[in-house]
Amino acid sequence: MRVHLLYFATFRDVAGRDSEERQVAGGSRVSDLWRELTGEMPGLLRTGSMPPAAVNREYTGSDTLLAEGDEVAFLPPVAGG
Amino acid sequence: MRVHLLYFATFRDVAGRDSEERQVAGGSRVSDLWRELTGEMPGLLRTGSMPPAAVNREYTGSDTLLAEGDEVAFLPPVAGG
Amino acid sequence: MYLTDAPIDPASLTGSVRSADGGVCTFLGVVRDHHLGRATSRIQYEAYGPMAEAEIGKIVESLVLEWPETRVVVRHRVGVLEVGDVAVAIVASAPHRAEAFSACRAAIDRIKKTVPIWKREFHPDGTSDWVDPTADPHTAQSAVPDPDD
Amino acid sequence: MYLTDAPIDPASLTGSVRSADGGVCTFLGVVRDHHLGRATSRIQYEAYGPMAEAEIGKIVESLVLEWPETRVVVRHRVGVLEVGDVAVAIVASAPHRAEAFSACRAAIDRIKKTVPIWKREFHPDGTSDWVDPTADPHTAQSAVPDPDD
Repeated sequence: MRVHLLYFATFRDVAGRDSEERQVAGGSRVSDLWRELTGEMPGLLRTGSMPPAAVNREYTGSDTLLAEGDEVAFLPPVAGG
Repeated sequence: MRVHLLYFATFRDVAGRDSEERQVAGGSRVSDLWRELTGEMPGLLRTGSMPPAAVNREYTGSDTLLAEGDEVAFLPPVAGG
Repeated sequence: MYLTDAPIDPASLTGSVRSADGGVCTFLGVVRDHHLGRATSRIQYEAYGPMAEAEIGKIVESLVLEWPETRVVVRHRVGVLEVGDVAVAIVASAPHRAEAFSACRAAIDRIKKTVPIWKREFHPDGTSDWVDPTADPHTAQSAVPDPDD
Repeated sequence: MYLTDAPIDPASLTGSVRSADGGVCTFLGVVRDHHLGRATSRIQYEAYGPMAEAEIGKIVESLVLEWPETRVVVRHRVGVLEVGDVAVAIVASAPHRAEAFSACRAAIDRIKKTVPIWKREFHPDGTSDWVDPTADPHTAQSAVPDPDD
Protein backbone atom coordinates (compact mmCIF):
# COMPACT_ATOMS: atom_id res chain seq x y z
CA MET A 1 0.00 0.00 0.00
CA ARG A 2 1.05 3.62 -0.42
CA VAL A 3 1.36 6.41 2.11
CA HIS A 4 2.03 10.10 1.57
CA LEU A 5 5.09 11.06 3.59
CA LEU A 6 5.89 14.66 4.56
CA TYR A 7 9.27 16.07 5.65
CA PHE A 8 9.66 19.27 7.62
CA ALA A 9 12.49 21.49 8.79
CA THR A 10 15.71 19.60 9.53
CA PHE A 11 14.19 16.34 8.25
CA ARG A 12 13.48 17.99 4.92
CA ASP A 13 17.09 19.16 4.76
CA VAL A 14 18.25 15.57 5.40
CA ALA A 15 15.80 13.99 2.96
CA GLY A 16 16.33 16.62 0.29
CA ARG A 17 12.58 16.69 -0.45
CA ASP A 18 9.45 17.86 1.30
CA SER A 19 7.21 14.93 0.44
CA GLU A 20 7.06 11.58 -1.29
CA GLU A 21 4.66 8.77 -2.08
CA ARG A 22 6.06 5.64 -0.50
CA GLN A 23 5.15 1.97 -0.84
CA VAL A 24 4.96 0.20 2.54
CA ALA A 25 4.16 -3.43 3.36
CA GLY A 26 0.62 -4.24 4.51
CA GLY A 27 0.48 -4.36 8.33
CA SER A 28 3.30 -1.82 8.69
CA ARG A 29 3.27 0.31 11.78
CA VAL A 30 4.58 3.85 12.25
CA SER A 31 7.71 2.45 13.92
CA ASP A 32 8.38 0.17 10.95
CA LEU A 33 8.31 3.12 8.59
CA TRP A 34 10.67 5.09 10.82
CA ARG A 35 13.10 2.17 10.89
CA GLU A 36 13.01 1.95 7.12
CA LEU A 37 13.56 5.68 6.68
CA THR A 38 16.47 5.88 9.10
CA GLY A 39 18.04 2.89 7.40
CA GLU A 40 18.07 4.87 4.17
CA MET A 41 18.83 8.26 5.78
CA PRO A 42 20.77 7.91 9.03
CA GLY A 43 20.85 11.71 9.23
CA LEU A 44 17.26 11.55 10.47
CA LEU A 45 18.60 10.11 13.70
CA ARG A 46 20.40 13.29 14.69
CA THR A 47 17.49 14.40 16.83
CA GLY A 48 17.72 11.14 18.77
CA SER A 49 15.21 8.30 19.02
CA MET A 50 11.93 8.17 17.12
CA PRO A 51 10.40 11.64 17.06
CA PRO A 52 6.69 12.35 17.51
CA ALA A 53 4.73 11.12 14.52
CA ALA A 54 1.50 12.31 12.99
CA VAL A 55 -0.87 10.25 10.87
CA ASN A 56 -3.49 12.21 9.01
CA ARG A 57 -2.51 15.35 10.95
CA GLU A 58 -2.97 13.86 14.41
CA TYR A 59 -0.25 12.89 16.83
CA THR A 60 -0.13 9.14 17.07
CA GLY A 61 1.84 6.38 18.77
CA SER A 62 4.63 4.36 17.20
CA ASP A 63 2.43 1.22 17.19
CA THR A 64 -0.26 2.74 14.99
CA LEU A 65 -0.98 0.62 11.92
CA LEU A 66 -0.64 2.44 8.64
CA ALA A 67 -3.42 2.37 6.07
CA GLU A 68 -3.56 3.00 2.35
CA GLY A 69 -3.44 6.72 1.60
CA ASP A 70 -2.38 7.83 5.07
CA GLU A 71 -0.58 11.16 5.34
CA VAL A 72 2.40 10.47 7.58
CA ALA A 73 4.93 12.89 9.08
CA PHE A 74 7.72 12.49 11.58
CA LEU A 75 8.11 15.78 13.40
CA PRO A 76 11.46 17.28 14.40
CA PRO A 77 11.42 19.17 17.73
CA VAL A 78 8.85 21.92 17.39
CA ALA A 79 9.86 25.54 18.03
CA GLY A 80 6.78 27.69 17.52
CA GLY A 81 5.99 30.80 19.48
CA MET B 1 0.51 75.44 62.88
CA ARG B 2 -1.32 74.88 59.63
CA VAL B 3 -1.57 71.84 57.40
CA HIS B 4 -3.07 71.50 53.95
CA LEU B 5 -5.66 68.75 54.05
CA LEU B 6 -6.92 66.92 50.94
CA TYR B 7 -10.12 64.92 50.59
CA PHE B 8 -10.67 62.29 47.90
CA ALA B 9 -13.52 60.16 46.66
CA THR B 10 -15.99 59.16 49.36
CA PHE B 11 -14.20 61.35 51.93
CA ARG B 12 -14.70 64.36 49.68
CA ASP B 13 -18.39 63.54 49.41
CA VAL B 14 -18.60 63.41 53.22
CA ALA B 15 -16.55 66.58 53.77
CA GLY B 16 -18.24 68.49 50.99
CA ARG B 17 -14.91 69.95 49.90
CA ASP B 18 -11.74 68.68 48.27
CA SER B 19 -9.22 70.54 50.41
CA GLU B 20 -8.84 72.91 53.31
CA GLU B 21 -6.19 74.74 55.31
CA ARG B 22 -6.50 73.53 58.87
CA GLN B 23 -4.99 74.79 62.11
CA VAL B 24 -3.61 71.94 64.26
CA ALA B 25 -1.93 72.06 67.68
CA GLY B 26 1.87 71.81 67.78
CA GLY B 27 2.95 68.23 68.44
CA SER B 28 -0.11 66.81 66.72
CA ARG B 29 0.24 63.41 65.14
CA VAL B 30 -1.59 62.01 62.15
CA SER B 31 -3.87 60.03 64.49
CA ASP B 32 -4.77 63.21 66.42
CA LEU B 33 -5.88 64.88 63.22
CA TRP B 34 -7.95 61.86 62.22
CA ARG B 35 -9.66 61.87 65.62
CA GLU B 36 -10.46 65.55 65.25
CA LEU B 37 -11.84 65.11 61.74
CA THR B 38 -14.04 62.14 62.62
CA GLY B 39 -15.36 64.07 65.62
CA GLU B 40 -16.57 66.76 63.23
CA MET B 41 -17.56 64.38 60.42
CA PRO B 42 -18.54 60.94 61.71
CA GLY B 43 -19.34 59.97 58.11
CA LEU B 44 -15.60 59.56 57.57
CA LEU B 45 -15.79 56.45 59.75
CA ARG B 46 -17.89 54.51 57.30
CA THR B 47 -14.81 52.84 55.84
CA GLY B 48 -13.92 51.58 59.33
CA SER B 49 -10.89 52.42 61.47
CA MET B 50 -8.22 54.96 60.51
CA PRO B 51 -7.50 54.63 56.80
CA PRO B 52 -4.03 54.82 55.27
CA ALA B 53 -2.65 58.33 55.54
CA ALA B 54 -0.21 60.24 53.37
CA VAL B 55 1.93 63.16 54.46
CA ASN B 56 3.56 65.07 51.66
CA ARG B 57 2.48 62.40 49.18
CA GLU B 58 4.07 59.47 51.03
CA TYR B 59 2.29 56.77 52.96
CA THR B 60 2.99 57.28 56.64
CA GLY B 61 2.08 55.79 60.02
CA SER B 62 -0.53 57.12 62.40
CA ASP B 63 2.20 58.21 64.87
CA THR B 64 3.88 60.59 62.45
CA LEU B 65 4.25 64.11 63.83
CA LEU B 66 2.74 66.79 61.68
CA ALA B 67 4.77 69.85 60.68
CA GLU B 68 3.85 73.31 59.49
CA GLY B 69 2.79 73.27 55.86
CA ASP B 70 2.42 69.51 55.56
CA GLU B 71 0.13 68.21 52.84
CA VAL B 72 -2.02 65.59 54.55
CA ALA B 73 -4.53 63.16 53.08
CA PHE B 74 -6.48 60.26 54.49
CA LEU B 75 -7.06 57.77 51.72
CA PRO B 76 -10.29 55.83 51.24
CA PRO B 77 -9.84 52.28 49.94
CA VAL B 78 -8.04 52.58 46.61
CA ALA B 79 -9.57 51.04 43.50
CA GLY B 80 -7.25 51.75 40.61
CA GLY B 81 -6.59 49.41 37.74
CA MET C 1 3.86 60.62 33.50
CA TYR C 2 1.82 57.53 34.23
CA LEU C 3 -1.60 59.17 34.47
CA THR C 4 -3.47 60.51 31.50
CA ASP C 5 -6.90 61.96 30.89
CA ALA C 6 -6.74 61.08 27.19
CA PRO C 7 -7.73 57.70 25.74
CA ILE C 8 -4.96 55.13 26.03
CA ASP C 9 -3.67 53.63 22.81
CA PRO C 10 -1.96 50.39 23.86
CA ALA C 11 -0.11 50.12 20.56
CA SER C 12 1.69 53.37 21.31
CA LEU C 13 3.21 51.87 24.48
CA THR C 14 5.35 49.21 22.83
CA GLY C 15 8.03 51.68 21.76
CA SER C 16 10.23 50.62 24.68
CA VAL C 17 10.50 47.03 23.46
CA ARG C 18 14.12 46.38 22.63
CA SER C 19 15.55 44.14 19.93
CA ALA C 20 16.77 41.79 22.68
CA ASP C 21 13.22 41.30 23.95
CA GLY C 22 11.51 38.12 22.83
CA GLY C 23 8.42 38.37 25.00
CA VAL C 24 5.97 41.20 25.47
CA CYS C 25 3.10 40.80 27.92
CA THR C 26 0.41 43.45 27.94
CA PHE C 27 -2.42 43.85 30.40
CA LEU C 28 -5.40 46.09 29.71
CA GLY C 29 -7.94 46.85 32.39
CA VAL C 30 -11.17 47.65 30.58
CA VAL C 31 -14.37 49.23 31.92
CA ARG C 32 -16.94 46.46 32.26
CA ASP C 33 -20.68 46.75 31.83
CA HIS C 34 -21.39 45.40 35.31
CA HIS C 35 -19.89 44.99 38.77
CA LEU C 36 -21.18 42.94 41.70
CA GLY C 37 -24.33 42.15 39.77
CA ARG C 38 -25.26 45.76 38.99
CA ALA C 39 -25.12 47.37 35.60
CA THR C 40 -22.45 50.01 35.05
CA SER C 41 -23.03 52.84 32.61
CA ARG C 42 -19.69 54.59 33.09
CA ILE C 43 -16.87 55.04 35.58
CA GLN C 44 -15.12 58.09 36.94
CA TYR C 45 -11.49 57.54 37.89
CA GLU C 46 -10.04 60.04 40.32
CA ALA C 47 -6.42 60.16 41.44
CA TYR C 48 -4.34 61.90 44.05
CA GLY C 49 -2.26 62.86 41.06
CA PRO C 50 1.25 63.64 42.33
CA MET C 51 1.17 60.80 44.86
CA ALA C 52 -0.24 58.32 42.33
CA GLU C 53 2.57 59.23 39.93
CA ALA C 54 5.12 58.66 42.68
CA GLU C 55 3.58 55.37 43.78
CA ILE C 56 3.45 53.98 40.25
CA GLY C 57 7.06 55.08 39.85
CA LYS C 58 8.02 53.11 42.96
CA ILE C 59 6.23 50.05 41.65
CA VAL C 60 8.02 50.26 38.31
CA GLU C 61 11.35 50.60 40.12
CA SER C 62 10.56 47.60 42.32
CA LEU C 63 9.70 45.49 39.27
CA VAL C 64 12.93 46.34 37.51
CA LEU C 65 14.89 45.43 40.64
CA GLU C 66 13.07 42.11 40.83
CA TRP C 67 13.27 41.33 37.08
CA PRO C 68 16.32 43.32 35.94
CA GLU C 69 15.99 42.43 32.27
CA THR C 70 12.40 43.60 32.11
CA ARG C 71 11.02 46.95 31.00
CA VAL C 72 7.63 48.03 32.23
CA VAL C 73 5.45 50.80 30.83
CA VAL C 74 2.32 51.90 32.69
CA ARG C 75 -0.53 54.24 31.75
CA HIS C 76 -3.56 54.83 33.95
CA ARG C 77 -6.52 56.83 32.79
CA VAL C 78 -8.34 59.37 34.94
CA GLY C 79 -11.66 61.07 34.27
CA VAL C 80 -14.96 59.66 33.05
CA LEU C 81 -14.71 56.42 31.07
CA GLU C 82 -17.34 54.55 29.09
CA VAL C 83 -17.83 50.79 28.97
CA GLY C 84 -15.04 49.29 26.87
CA ASP C 85 -12.57 52.10 27.51
CA VAL C 86 -9.08 51.15 28.65
CA ALA C 87 -8.57 52.24 32.27
CA VAL C 88 -5.05 50.91 32.69
CA ALA C 89 -2.44 49.54 30.30
CA ILE C 90 0.77 47.76 31.28
CA VAL C 91 3.41 46.58 28.85
CA ALA C 92 6.20 44.37 30.20
CA SER C 93 8.92 43.27 27.81
CA ALA C 94 11.81 40.93 28.53
CA PRO C 95 14.17 38.58 26.76
CA HIS C 96 12.02 35.62 27.87
CA ARG C 97 8.31 35.27 28.38
CA ALA C 98 8.35 34.12 32.01
CA GLU C 99 9.72 37.44 33.24
CA ALA C 100 7.40 39.43 31.00
CA PHE C 101 4.33 37.64 32.39
CA SER C 102 5.51 37.83 36.01
CA ALA C 103 6.38 41.52 35.88
CA CYS C 104 3.13 42.42 34.12
CA ARG C 105 1.03 40.50 36.63
CA ALA C 106 2.93 41.96 39.59
CA ALA C 107 2.51 45.46 38.14
CA ILE C 108 -1.27 45.36 38.01
CA ASP C 109 -1.54 43.60 41.38
CA ARG C 110 0.60 46.27 43.06
CA ILE C 111 -1.11 49.15 41.28
CA LYS C 112 -4.48 47.99 42.53
CA LYS C 113 -3.15 47.69 46.06
CA THR C 114 -1.30 50.92 46.76
CA VAL C 115 -1.80 53.61 44.12
CA PRO C 116 -4.19 56.36 45.32
CA ILE C 117 -6.76 56.10 42.57
CA TRP C 118 -10.48 55.74 43.16
CA LYS C 119 -13.34 54.80 40.94
CA ARG C 120 -16.95 55.74 41.07
CA GLU C 121 -19.40 53.58 39.22
CA PHE C 122 -22.44 55.18 37.67
CA HIS C 123 -25.46 52.96 37.20
CA PRO C 124 -28.21 53.29 34.60
CA ASP C 125 -30.68 54.26 37.37
CA GLY C 126 -28.65 57.40 38.13
CA THR C 127 -27.06 56.21 41.36
CA SER C 128 -23.33 55.88 41.82
CA ASP C 129 -20.90 54.17 44.21
CA TRP C 130 -17.30 54.62 45.11
CA VAL C 131 -15.88 51.14 44.67
CA ASP C 132 -14.39 49.66 47.84
CA PRO C 133 -12.50 46.46 47.00
CA THR C 134 -11.82 45.85 50.70
CA ALA C 135 -15.42 45.86 51.85
CA ASP C 136 -18.30 43.47 51.77
CA PRO C 137 -20.10 43.92 48.44
CA HIS C 138 -23.32 45.04 50.09
CA THR C 139 -21.99 47.48 52.66
CA ALA C 140 -19.69 48.92 49.98
CA GLN C 141 -22.57 50.45 48.04
CA SER C 142 -23.39 54.00 48.96
CA ALA C 143 -25.86 54.84 46.21
CA VAL C 144 -24.90 58.51 46.03
CA PRO C 145 -27.28 60.16 43.53
CA ASP C 146 -25.62 61.09 40.27
CA PRO C 147 -25.64 64.90 40.01
CA ASP C 148 -25.44 64.69 36.22
CA ASP C 149 -28.65 62.68 35.80
CA MET D 1 -7.28 30.47 10.68
CA TYR D 2 -4.54 30.77 13.26
CA LEU D 3 -1.58 30.91 10.87
CA THR D 4 -0.81 33.87 8.68
CA ASP D 5 1.98 34.86 6.36
CA ALA D 6 1.11 38.56 6.71
CA PRO D 7 2.40 40.82 9.49
CA ILE D 8 0.37 40.49 12.68
CA ASP D 9 -1.34 43.63 13.96
CA PRO D 10 -2.03 42.93 17.64
CA ALA D 11 -4.55 45.77 17.86
CA SER D 12 -6.73 44.01 15.30
CA LEU D 13 -7.09 40.97 17.57
CA THR D 14 -8.97 42.64 20.41
CA GLY D 15 -12.28 42.63 18.54
CA SER D 16 -13.43 39.59 20.53
CA VAL D 17 -13.24 41.43 23.84
CA ARG D 18 -16.77 41.59 25.24
CA SER D 19 -18.31 44.33 27.35
CA ALA D 20 -18.31 41.92 30.31
CA ASP D 21 -14.52 41.53 30.09
CA GLY D 22 -12.52 43.61 32.54
CA GLY D 23 -9.11 42.10 31.88
CA VAL D 24 -7.26 41.58 28.63
CA CYS D 25 -3.87 39.90 28.66
CA THR D 26 -1.86 39.91 25.46
CA PHE D 27 1.35 38.06 24.74
CA LEU D 28 3.54 38.88 21.77
CA GLY D 29 6.44 36.68 20.82
CA VAL D 30 8.90 38.91 18.99
CA VAL D 31 11.93 37.96 16.89
CA ARG D 32 15.02 38.73 18.96
CA ASP D 33 18.39 39.86 17.68
CA HIS D 34 20.20 36.94 19.32
CA HIS D 35 19.71 33.39 20.59
CA LEU D 36 22.07 31.28 22.68
CA GLY D 37 24.73 33.93 22.38
CA ARG D 38 24.69 34.13 18.59
CA ALA D 39 23.40 37.05 16.56
CA THR D 40 20.21 36.49 14.60
CA SER D 41 19.57 38.37 11.38
CA ARG D 42 16.16 36.87 10.59
CA ILE D 43 14.02 33.81 11.23
CA GLN D 44 12.06 31.54 8.95
CA TYR D 45 8.98 29.99 10.50
CA GLU D 46 7.68 26.86 8.82
CA ALA D 47 4.49 25.03 9.77
CA TYR D 48 2.82 21.74 8.98
CA GLY D 49 -0.09 23.99 8.12
CA PRO D 50 -3.26 21.91 8.45
CA MET D 51 -1.99 20.07 11.51
CA ALA D 52 -0.77 23.28 13.16
CA GLU D 53 -4.20 24.83 12.64
CA ALA D 54 -5.84 21.79 14.23
CA GLU D 55 -3.42 21.70 17.16
CA ILE D 56 -3.88 25.38 17.94
CA GLY D 57 -7.63 24.81 17.71
CA LYS D 58 -7.37 22.03 20.29
CA ILE D 59 -5.35 24.27 22.59
CA VAL D 60 -7.91 27.07 22.35
CA GLU D 61 -10.70 24.57 23.10
CA SER D 62 -8.80 23.23 26.10
CA LEU D 63 -8.31 26.75 27.47
CA VAL D 64 -11.98 27.60 27.17
CA LEU D 65 -12.87 24.37 29.00
CA GLU D 66 -10.41 25.23 31.76
CA TRP D 67 -11.36 28.94 31.99
CA PRO D 68 -14.93 29.01 30.68
CA GLU D 69 -15.34 32.77 30.91
CA THR D 70 -12.22 33.43 28.89
CA ARG D 71 -11.87 34.10 25.18
CA VAL D 72 -8.59 33.40 23.49
CA VAL D 73 -7.43 34.65 20.10
CA VAL D 74 -4.23 33.29 18.53
CA ARG D 75 -2.23 34.29 15.47
CA HIS D 76 1.05 32.69 14.47
CA ARG D 77 3.15 34.00 11.65
CA VAL D 78 4.88 31.80 9.08
CA GLY D 79 7.51 32.79 6.54
CA VAL D 80 10.62 34.91 6.90
CA LEU D 81 10.58 37.42 9.79
CA GLU D 82 12.95 40.23 10.63
CA VAL D 83 14.16 41.20 14.10
CA GLY D 84 11.31 42.94 15.92
CA ASP D 85 8.55 41.24 13.93
CA VAL D 86 5.73 39.63 15.88
CA ALA D 87 5.90 35.85 15.49
CA VAL D 88 2.95 34.99 17.68
CA ALA D 89 0.16 37.02 19.28
CA ILE D 90 -2.26 35.77 21.91
CA VAL D 91 -5.12 37.80 23.34
CA ALA D 92 -6.98 36.38 26.34
CA SER D 93 -9.90 38.34 27.72
CA ALA D 94 -11.99 37.52 30.77
CA PRO D 95 -14.18 39.20 33.35
CA HIS D 96 -11.25 39.16 35.80
CA ARG D 97 -7.54 39.51 35.31
CA ALA D 98 -6.46 36.25 36.95
CA GLU D 99 -8.13 34.12 34.29
CA ALA D 100 -6.89 36.35 31.50
CA PHE D 101 -3.27 36.00 32.66
CA SER D 102 -3.54 32.26 33.29
CA ALA D 103 -5.17 31.46 29.96
CA CYS D 104 -2.69 33.64 28.04
CA ARG D 105 0.29 32.04 29.72
CA ALA D 106 -1.08 28.52 29.23
CA ALA D 107 -1.76 29.30 25.57
CA ILE D 108 1.81 30.23 24.72
CA ASP D 109 3.26 27.40 26.82
CA ARG D 110 1.10 24.81 25.04
CA ILE D 111 1.68 26.29 21.60
CA LYS D 112 5.43 26.03 22.07
CA LYS D 113 5.10 22.43 23.19
CA THR D 114 2.84 20.73 20.66
CA VAL D 115 2.12 22.83 17.57
CA PRO D 116 4.10 21.62 14.53
CA ILE D 117 5.92 24.83 13.73
CA TRP D 118 9.67 25.09 13.25
CA LYS D 119 12.02 27.99 13.12
CA ARG D 120 15.29 28.43 11.33
CA GLU D 121 17.59 31.13 12.54
CA PHE D 122 19.77 32.92 10.05
CA HIS D 123 22.98 34.44 11.34
CA PRO D 124 24.87 37.42 9.97
CA ASP D 125 27.69 35.08 8.83
CA GLY D 126 25.34 33.32 6.44
CA THR D 127 24.85 30.13 8.44
CA SER D 128 21.50 28.98 9.75
CA ASP D 129 20.13 26.54 12.34
CA TRP D 130 16.85 24.84 12.93
CA VAL D 131 16.11 25.68 16.55
CA ASP D 132 15.77 22.64 18.81
CA PRO D 133 14.42 23.70 22.20
CA THR D 134 14.79 20.14 23.52
CA ALA D 135 18.49 19.76 22.84
CA ASP D 136 21.68 20.94 24.41
CA PRO D 137 22.46 24.41 23.03
CA HIS D 138 25.74 23.29 21.45
CA THR D 139 24.63 20.07 19.80
CA ALA D 140 21.49 21.84 18.58
CA GLN D 141 23.43 24.01 16.13
CA SER D 142 23.73 22.58 12.67
CA ALA D 143 25.23 25.56 10.86
CA VAL D 144 23.60 24.74 7.55
CA PRO D 145 24.88 27.28 5.01
CA ASP D 146 22.30 29.84 4.03
CA PRO D 147 21.50 29.30 0.34
CA ASP D 148 20.45 32.94 -0.01
CA ASP D 149 23.78 34.42 1.08
